[in-house]
Amino acid sequence: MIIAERKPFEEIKNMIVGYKRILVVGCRTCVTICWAGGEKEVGILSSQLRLQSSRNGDELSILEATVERQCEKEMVTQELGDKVQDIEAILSMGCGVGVQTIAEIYEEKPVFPALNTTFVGMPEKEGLWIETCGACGDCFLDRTGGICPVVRCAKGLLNGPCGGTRRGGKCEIDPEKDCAWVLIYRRLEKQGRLDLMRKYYEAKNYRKVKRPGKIEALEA
Amino acid sequence: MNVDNNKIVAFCCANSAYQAADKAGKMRLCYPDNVRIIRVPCAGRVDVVHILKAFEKGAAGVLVMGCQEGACQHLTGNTRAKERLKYAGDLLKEVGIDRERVKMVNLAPDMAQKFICEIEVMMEKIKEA
Amino acid sequence: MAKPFRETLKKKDFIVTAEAGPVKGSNVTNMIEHIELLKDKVDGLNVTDNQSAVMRYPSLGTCLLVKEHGGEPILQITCRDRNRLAIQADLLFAYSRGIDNVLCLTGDSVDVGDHKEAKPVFDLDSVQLIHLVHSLNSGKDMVGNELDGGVDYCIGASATPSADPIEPQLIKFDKKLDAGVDFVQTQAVYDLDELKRFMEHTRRMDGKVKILAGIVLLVGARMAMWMNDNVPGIFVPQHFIDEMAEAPKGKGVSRGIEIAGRLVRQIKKEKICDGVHIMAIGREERVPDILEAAGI
Amino acid sequence: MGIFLCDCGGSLKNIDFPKISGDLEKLEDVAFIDISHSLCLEEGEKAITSRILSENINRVVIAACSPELREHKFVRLLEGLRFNPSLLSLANIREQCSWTREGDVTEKATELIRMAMGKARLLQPVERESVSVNKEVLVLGGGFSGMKSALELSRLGIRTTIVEGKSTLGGKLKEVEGFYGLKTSPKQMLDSMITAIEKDNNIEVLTSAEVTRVRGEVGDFDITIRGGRKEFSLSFGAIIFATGYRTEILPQDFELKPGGNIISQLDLVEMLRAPEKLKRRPETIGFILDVCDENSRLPTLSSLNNALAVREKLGSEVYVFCKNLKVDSEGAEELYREARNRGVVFLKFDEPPQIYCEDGRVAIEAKDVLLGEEVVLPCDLLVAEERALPPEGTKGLSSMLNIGTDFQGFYQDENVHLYSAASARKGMFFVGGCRGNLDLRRALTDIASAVMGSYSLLALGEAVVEVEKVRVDPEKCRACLTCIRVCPHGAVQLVRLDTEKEVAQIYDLACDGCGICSALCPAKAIDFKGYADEQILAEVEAMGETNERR
Repeated sequence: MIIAERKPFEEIKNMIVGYKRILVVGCRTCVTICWAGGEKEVGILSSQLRLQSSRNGDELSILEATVERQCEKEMVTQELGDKVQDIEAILSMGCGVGVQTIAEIYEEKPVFPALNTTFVGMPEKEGLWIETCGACGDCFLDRTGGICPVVRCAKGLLNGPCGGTRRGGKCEIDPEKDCAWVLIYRRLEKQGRLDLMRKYYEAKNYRKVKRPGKIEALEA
Repeated sequence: MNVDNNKIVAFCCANSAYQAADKAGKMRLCYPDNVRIIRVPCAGRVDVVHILKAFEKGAAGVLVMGCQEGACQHLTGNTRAKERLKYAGDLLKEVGIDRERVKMVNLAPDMAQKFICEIEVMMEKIKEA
Repeated sequence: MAKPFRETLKKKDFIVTAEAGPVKGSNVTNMIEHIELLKDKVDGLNVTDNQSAVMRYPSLGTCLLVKEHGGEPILQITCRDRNRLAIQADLLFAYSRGIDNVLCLTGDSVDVGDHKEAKPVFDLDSVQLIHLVHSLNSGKDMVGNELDGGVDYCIGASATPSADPIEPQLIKFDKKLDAGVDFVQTQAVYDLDELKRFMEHTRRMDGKVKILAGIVLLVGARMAMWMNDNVPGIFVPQHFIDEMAEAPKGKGVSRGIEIAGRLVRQIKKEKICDGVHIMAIGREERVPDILEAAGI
Repeated sequence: MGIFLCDCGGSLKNIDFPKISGDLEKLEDVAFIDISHSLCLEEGEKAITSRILSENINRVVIAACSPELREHKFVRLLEGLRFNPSLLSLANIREQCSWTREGDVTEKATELIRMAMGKARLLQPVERESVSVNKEVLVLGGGFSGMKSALELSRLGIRTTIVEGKSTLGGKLKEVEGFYGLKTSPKQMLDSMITAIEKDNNIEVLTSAEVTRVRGEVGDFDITIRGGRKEFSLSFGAIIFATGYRTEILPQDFELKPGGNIISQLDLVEMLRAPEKLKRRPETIGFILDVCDENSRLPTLSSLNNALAVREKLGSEVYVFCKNLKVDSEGAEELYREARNRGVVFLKFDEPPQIYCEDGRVAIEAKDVLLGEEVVLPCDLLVAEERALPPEGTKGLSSMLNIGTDFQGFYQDENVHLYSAASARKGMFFVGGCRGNLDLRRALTDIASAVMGSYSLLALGEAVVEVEKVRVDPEKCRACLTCIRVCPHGAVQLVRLDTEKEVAQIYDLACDGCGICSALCPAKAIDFKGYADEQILAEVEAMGETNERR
């Protein structure tokens, strides 16, 4: 699922300078699950904004709302419909897709992102998410025992580890992170399929998906 | 702050801190009037939103008082509260409020003196600002 | 004029190459001094390509200088900074100016360099780069179009004998050997047992590939420890760090030279490798002292 | 809303009650304000009863002494009057207001009552219901603790099933030679227990079987058991873990490899069972204690037992090397004195002794603290100290149940609050060896509390539970699994609703009402009646109001 992280408050504050009535919009799907933009975080950010405004005296009225899924036009209009009239700016706590959906629907109102959408990933444990898929459009997982080198190897190599792996099979750029290719080696060795790693792989076709991507279902 | 006064909100865990507060009363240990004690089942129940809301409503300091490390009836209640207060501190710092204004306190049910002195420490903090 | 590296590889039984680090700027004067100093003492002079992802004078430019001054340059190409179009174009240009040795590297990631926000390319990796050079050598570009005027490169690759775990590195090294390389210059080596175990692995090539052991000059105990944490692929064992620490103030470099000399002499005496590749990062002027300490 | 103020027999001088009732009466949702002298006594209760029966109010606010003292009394009173006690809100105007300082505290008292009223307005009713529970108990492990628990439970009429990994019951009982200080010998005890179990139709025994999966919650654990080839699942109300411990001589504790003339307590017991079979009677036997584990009582007890048995059956010299004997359990002191009378020599050391082979015999060299000089003692046999470890499979089982283990890996490192045998997960009890209590007498205390615990939980076949006190709203729940992972009591499961949607669901009987899940839920989907976000914020809000007015 999509993982995002809230922007530092300083950045958000500077975005909404000059606007008096702001609607903070959360989203109930991916960003809720990764604790970034759910109803709770909407409450926290709104509380911070109110505290900030009351501390330096400028009155700022904050409205809170949370959409089921910010990337669906119908859901956005259903949830925000009447709340938007006398709003000067919208602060979206959805992922990048949510921000742009809202911006498209309410073109006359400025829409600001409160989150940085970081990667597509999975929870390693509660409260910790790691990037595991880069949505490169040409999946390579069948040849690496289910560990993606394009994203989990810092250099995205298709042929084996680089020369810089640290002791203990850690990645060159971060001693905390495992080198993807060492993980791949260990898993393939366990499965007795090391021939997959020994095979030479051609240079990757980076244009398999013409960017920006578009997918049209056959029946559409 | 709508009216800047020095209200201190103390979220007290029913298993330990609340009883410590009662004991302080029984021992007639005096402490200032501006402390408001809110009873919660466990320190782990206090959420960051509650803390921010308390500041929004004019509190000058927030204390979350739970059981001592390792003696929590619900095992992880007080440790989670401690982590959460670090997060709350960061949020407050972002808004310009001194992060010392929110603090985790570990009490056993009979630690009346510590309850009082933690309040006094917070009062000093508030007076400084 | 130095002999072409390809011949030296065949004829000489102990090959010595050194590394010239380009300047961070356009003032090439002391680079030229290093070239003059080393060109006759070594069989080939590597020129690093934005080493450790630190932006410097280009490797191609320095190779031209080496050529002009009668040295035998070894061009180093990393996959970090150029995509497949730029690499092929550079290789054509380099060959046309008489540079016919190339060391194919993956390249350090931008995170360890001085432009940490840059967008790393890594369109290819080192094995794919070797295949690319082969296709150019056969007169075709990477996608098969005929070239008007081909190239004939002597291809080099690198390896890390002291990596832990070593097996994944050996698999990658096999891929490089299968792709076809003429010489190998390894990462810094300090533990000769690890080097011996690594050399076991290359016996199957029975001498068709010349392996040069990488020697990095130690300058000080702190620098050695710093390298362990920050420079990818370098692992200075503790006993060498202690040895460096014992060196009296100011004598660090000469102790480093003495260690390097000892390593080279031992490699040569025990015929562990076919030669050495001396990397005196930032201290190219001391390379002759190392050679002398090693009795070459 | 009905408000009752109590001035504690007129003792709360620094609160002006009439002023408070004057201020609050004006609020339109206040039905009445009664001031009474002693709400906790007969007179006060009559006042509350008459008021509630006559007025039709849907909330009650009582401002009196600390809820810790009187809450349960008021709750029972309201229950008696068919008034849902979850709609009661208390303000502590005595310990936390009137007694906190001399001067007038009326304003603080008013604000505390306002906060209680703010919360009262948002209270939701919580129904109490009884939920049926399965009265059967699963006993894991057929050693002394397991058998004893099953027997005790069946005496109270509870059916139990014992699941034992090995092919026969008995566990450590089979390995102990004699209980000095106890009349019966372990053999007789084992046989009497096994016959009792066989006769008792309340107890079912499954040997060479193991538990492969535990699901469900207290009152209805769904346990999958694999016996022989077949695998079947049964439902139980509670589980008692009596998986015992295993002993192991750890080579690193002694430089020498065990074997040859270094034996374990178990080998010694086997030898003592058949002394005639010995090729050569060992002249001197040495015991080593307190080298690897200083605080366990087991080595002292088993060494004393076996030393006496050796003196009696073999008559060979016995030397015991120890740092300090742990004789604090029952009967251990006389055991020690009897051993001395029988000629067992005890040597006290400070640094661990050196042990090395010397022409086929084991030499122990140590500095005896009492004699003050080096002692070198060659013996034929050395009984090495064993380290008690949790049985294999403990790690797997504990992670499956998310139960903590202590640094040695024994269960139940939880804290002092939970009485000895219970655990953070209601309905799971740990007794005897598996929680580090290695000697019989301590195990008996565990068994008693585990038996009582499960009996009180299951005896009636039903349990009263506050229905949906903490509830996950299926609409809002995103099944992000946070609550399932953080719940210290394992009371939250992922369930598939009839709408095929998977959501978290809180199992009321297992929930201990701490609220950690509702604080962490990113979707704000968990409503905790009595301490819901709105209610806590209402109290904060009420505190804020007085700021504006001032």
